[in-house]
Amino acid sequence: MRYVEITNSMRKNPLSCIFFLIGLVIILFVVATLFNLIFKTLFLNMEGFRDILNDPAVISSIWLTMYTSFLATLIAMVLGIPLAYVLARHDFFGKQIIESFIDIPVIIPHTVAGIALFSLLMKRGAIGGFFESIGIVFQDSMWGIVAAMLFVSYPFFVNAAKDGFASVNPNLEKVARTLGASQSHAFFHVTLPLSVRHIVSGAIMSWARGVSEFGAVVVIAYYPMIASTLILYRFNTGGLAESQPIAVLLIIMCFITFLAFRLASKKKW
Amino acid sequence: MRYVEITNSMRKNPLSCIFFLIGLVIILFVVATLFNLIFKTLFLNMEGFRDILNDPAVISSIWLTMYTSFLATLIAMVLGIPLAYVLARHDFFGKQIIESFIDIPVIIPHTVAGIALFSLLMKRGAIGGFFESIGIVFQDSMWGIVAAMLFVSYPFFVNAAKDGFASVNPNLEKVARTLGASQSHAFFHVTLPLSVRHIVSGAIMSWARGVSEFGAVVVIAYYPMIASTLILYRFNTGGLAESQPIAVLLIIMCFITFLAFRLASKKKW
Amino acid sequence: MLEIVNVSNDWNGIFALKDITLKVNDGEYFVILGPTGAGKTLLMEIIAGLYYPDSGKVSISNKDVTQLPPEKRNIGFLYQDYSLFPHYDSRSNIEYGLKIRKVPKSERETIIEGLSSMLDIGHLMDRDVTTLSGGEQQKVAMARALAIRPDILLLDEPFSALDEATRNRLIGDMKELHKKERITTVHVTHSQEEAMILADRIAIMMDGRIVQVGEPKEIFYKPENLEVAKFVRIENIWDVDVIENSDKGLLVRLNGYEVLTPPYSKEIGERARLLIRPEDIVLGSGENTSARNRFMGTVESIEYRGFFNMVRIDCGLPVVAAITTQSVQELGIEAGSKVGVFFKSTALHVVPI
Amino acid sequence: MLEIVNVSNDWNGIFALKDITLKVNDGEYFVILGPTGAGKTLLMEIIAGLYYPDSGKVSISNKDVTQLPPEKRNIGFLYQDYSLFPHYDSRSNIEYGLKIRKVPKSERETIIEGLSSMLDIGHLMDRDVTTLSGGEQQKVAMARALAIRPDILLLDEPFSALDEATRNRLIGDMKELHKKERITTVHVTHSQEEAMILADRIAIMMDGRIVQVGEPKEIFYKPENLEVAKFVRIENIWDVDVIENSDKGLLVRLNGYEVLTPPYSKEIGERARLLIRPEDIVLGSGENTSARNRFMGTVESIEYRGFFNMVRIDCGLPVVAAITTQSVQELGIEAGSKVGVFFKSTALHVVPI
Repeated sequence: MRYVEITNSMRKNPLSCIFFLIGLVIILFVVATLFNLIFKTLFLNMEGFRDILNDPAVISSIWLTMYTSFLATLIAMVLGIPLAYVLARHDFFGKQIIESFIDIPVIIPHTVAGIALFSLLMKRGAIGGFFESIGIVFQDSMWGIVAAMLFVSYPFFVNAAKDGFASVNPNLEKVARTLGASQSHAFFHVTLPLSVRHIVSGAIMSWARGVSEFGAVVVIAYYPMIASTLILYRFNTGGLAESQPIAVLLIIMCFITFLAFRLASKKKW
Repeated sequence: MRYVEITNSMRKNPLSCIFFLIGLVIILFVVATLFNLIFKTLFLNMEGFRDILNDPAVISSIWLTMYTSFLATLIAMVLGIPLAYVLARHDFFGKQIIESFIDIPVIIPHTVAGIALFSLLMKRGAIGGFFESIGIVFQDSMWGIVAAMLFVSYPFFVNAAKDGFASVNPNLEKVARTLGASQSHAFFHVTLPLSVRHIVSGAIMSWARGVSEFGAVVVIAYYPMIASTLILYRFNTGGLAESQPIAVLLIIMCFITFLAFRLASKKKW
Repeated sequence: MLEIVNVSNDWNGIFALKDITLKVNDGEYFVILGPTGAGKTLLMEIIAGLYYPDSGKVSISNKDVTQLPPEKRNIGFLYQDYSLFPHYDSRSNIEYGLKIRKVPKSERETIIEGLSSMLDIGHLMDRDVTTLSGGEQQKVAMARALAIRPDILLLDEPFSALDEATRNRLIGDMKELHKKERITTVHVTHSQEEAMILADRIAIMMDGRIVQVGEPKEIFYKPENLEVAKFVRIENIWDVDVIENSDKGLLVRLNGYEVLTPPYSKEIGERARLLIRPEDIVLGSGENTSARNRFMGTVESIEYRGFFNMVRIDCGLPVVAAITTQSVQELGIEAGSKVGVFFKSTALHVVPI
Repeated sequence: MLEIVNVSNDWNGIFALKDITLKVNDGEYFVILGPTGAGKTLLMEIIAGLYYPDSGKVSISNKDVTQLPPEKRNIGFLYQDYSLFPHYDSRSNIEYGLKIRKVPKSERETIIEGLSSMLDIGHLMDRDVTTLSGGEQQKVAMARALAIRPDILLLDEPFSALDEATRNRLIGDMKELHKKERITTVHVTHSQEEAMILADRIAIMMDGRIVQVGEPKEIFYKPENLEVAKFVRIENIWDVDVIENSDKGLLVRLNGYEVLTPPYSKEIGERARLLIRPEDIVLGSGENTSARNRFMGTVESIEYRGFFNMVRIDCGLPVVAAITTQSVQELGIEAGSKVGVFFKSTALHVVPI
């Protein structure tokens, strides 16, 4: 059970005030890190930033990142919505095991995930060979990026969707059934519309997680270069001066997409 | 509100059965990826795995990874518990902004985070210079690894702790106050003990997240090599044959630590 | 007609139903009364087809529906939380079942018109259901359940989420509605008041079992056993020895007095438990009554309870009487007063010890 | 003595308290009665110091405690959910306040011994509190609140989480306890029954305001206004014209009859609202009574309510009477019967329209 009541204002609670000050340290750490990067770029290196905006390699790598992550999220949704619904509504033997498998990608080191995916999906790999025969290549290709992003990001989507379905009063579905709805009518007309906020926010999280991934992607597909790979490449070849502007641009693009989705999904439930 | 009731068995719910089968695809993807990696290593390349166990560079990089992530988690706990408590119990102006700052590291691409941290903490950076003067160097050092891990992992801890505190009935604290407890007595004797499971599980998640990080760490500290960096280095120099065994060993180590903590924290609440 | 035969359900031991057999007649208002956690909601969901029983049979109008899914049963279900669809307005909530049944728009409108005037909810039709008060939600949910012209109406604690005033008003409305429409209704509740006011017949359910079925007065005056007696608030429960058993009834020894009860089959010398409801105890100042059974006692306390007063009297054994405020004034009693306690033999009830 | 003076709290408009002034005497059992959402819990938390009022003053024993933190007030607080510490057993829960006060172990044991025998919870002492039933939890929580020998005991809906039987038992226990210990108690509830049984005085709270304060009979017979009247279930509410005003009272025209009420200051020709409780209506077959105020009517329905019967009569205007089952039998009435309706002038109450 989650208690949503806010118990008290902080006024006259000395402990809370001290706690707040301690907690501020970590917030300041994040703020300083981001502010320092953005300030240095936009105010001290505006020219470098402008150059980046005109660098086709940068722009295309950012689009590639956002597009592949979008594809990974789409797959996570198609496969994850049914799974999340079953997990939220039913109890069955082995459910806990399935739930652990959902969370595994979160705790596996990213390069390990990359090695594991490469090993499975490379042209001479267990599954990769089969996919190559039907024309889908993962090694150093867009599909490899999508696979790596899907692997690391789907837990975020499934868990959010599961929370969403669990937050819909099951009596609503039951009432719909007594009123004559089949299970799928009740799902598509009652449960799914009422979970839409959780599903959208899970999709956003999943997309953001995909965009942020580097370790898993770089193993399976160094090329085509996603933004993260390009940033590290430019950092290694040109130092901060060349990598910072790309980093800032990527942050800005992420934030805009993020906010746009958030606003578009503002509904009452 | 979260409805924990399980509405129905899957028996006689055809939609749920179809959904379950669709959902299985993603579970199979994860299982196949991991099984393929572990099987190839432990059954087809046992010798390579044995070599790795005797490779001091591998062992020390794994220890370094686990130890730095432990330090990052410790810092996240010290700073995060107070913050989480304040956020769970109080409402104040700017709370939502603080909550967004907590989540930012989750959506920032890892190499971008690395660049931002490097830019702030490098020897000639805004803060790095000050820290160097008191003897703490981040660039290519253990502290840089800790900083990068802290940056990416503290959101997991703070959010779990916040959920934990929010799950403790605030009336318990209030009753303790009327019985004569100061706010800090009530916190340390009532709220904190009752949140211990969430806090431990948040710490485990945070630790696992730190261990899994690669992109942010590699920018600020390529050396000393954490396990992820070493794996990619070996992959680039020796291919799958050299990198797979390290990946498997890291997975095994992570799982053991993970399970040990989980079991140790099994309490009723 | 709804028939439930030997329905059992063992759900890891929780919410278990044990061999439930019940028959609800057409047009009857049937109340299942029992404490929280007795398995009442599960039984309702089995009737509706939302759960399937481990064993046993459910039939509606002599047709076995045990394996029929809920959408094929034509049952109206009202949950305690009303479970209105929060993404629809009141009208769309009520229309939901009709749209699934592909009822044409004009006919839908006629049905909604009728329900809205019957339940007096016309003004709520275009309101967002999340803004409705508890009582308004209940009415809209009721309209939604009635819109499909259900064969059976299942009401799961329909009044327990409401405040007292609204509850009293809606209970009255429900009684009116049933008088007019005569829909076969099964209503589960833990409230005796609801059961007394509404029920044609009552089933007492405890720990997943049906303990007693009967008309309200039967349940309240002649409970099957001590557990039911306590649940229906019979506060006078006295252990007695049987000293004579004749056609006229049992003669029992109670507190030094000999008391005559209606006939029960008991052996002489056996122990038994005598019950009498507080409202069947009459207080008087003297001996001016035909009641054979009488004690003298001292008033311990008089509690004002609104429509009546609860008087506790010490007659050597504790006696509780429910009497009107007028009686209290006429008798001029207060704590410490001496008072005569009378009751009719016919009001006594004997249950096994 | 507890005094609350002009306490207001505006919390973004929700749970707002509006200018609350109350005085609770030492040893008094004071009940704040009102519907859910009236701000009762917030008022209690302000008394306990868990919230600070926006304006106004709280004093205990003539000492201003408005700015004192809760741990310095020595107030026992019982929440509706009992809020036992789930990581402690019953004994440690009860000991919590004593340990903070650094009461030595032997003394702690004496206190717990005393409470455990007073509340009959000795057998629960070493039980994990998460395994206790609702009633058991309530008792342990009560012991925990009493252990610190509070100056004031605050009870927030202490019985509403319990089933009917347990509730009735514990209300009785509470009455006993207060009789013995005489701890100044403030009890908030939405249940009139609790208020009637337990209260020395009652305050009616609605929408964050105190509407009326008085002894139970005052509240139930002489409500301040129509809102309170409805809340205390006065079901007979009739609009009348005043036709005469003398020392003896108001003469009003009601339903074609002239009816005498007790004295109220009203102008001749003014409209007024006449109230009478259902239990003050007497039914008879003829005219054999001294009551000046009488009607003839037809019985519409008789609802059995356990300790009494609710009879609805149509006398041209609707009349509701609460009478005993004996009276029903003696009068031999049923739906459709003609019946005489009588009431005493003194039982009438007039409120503004």
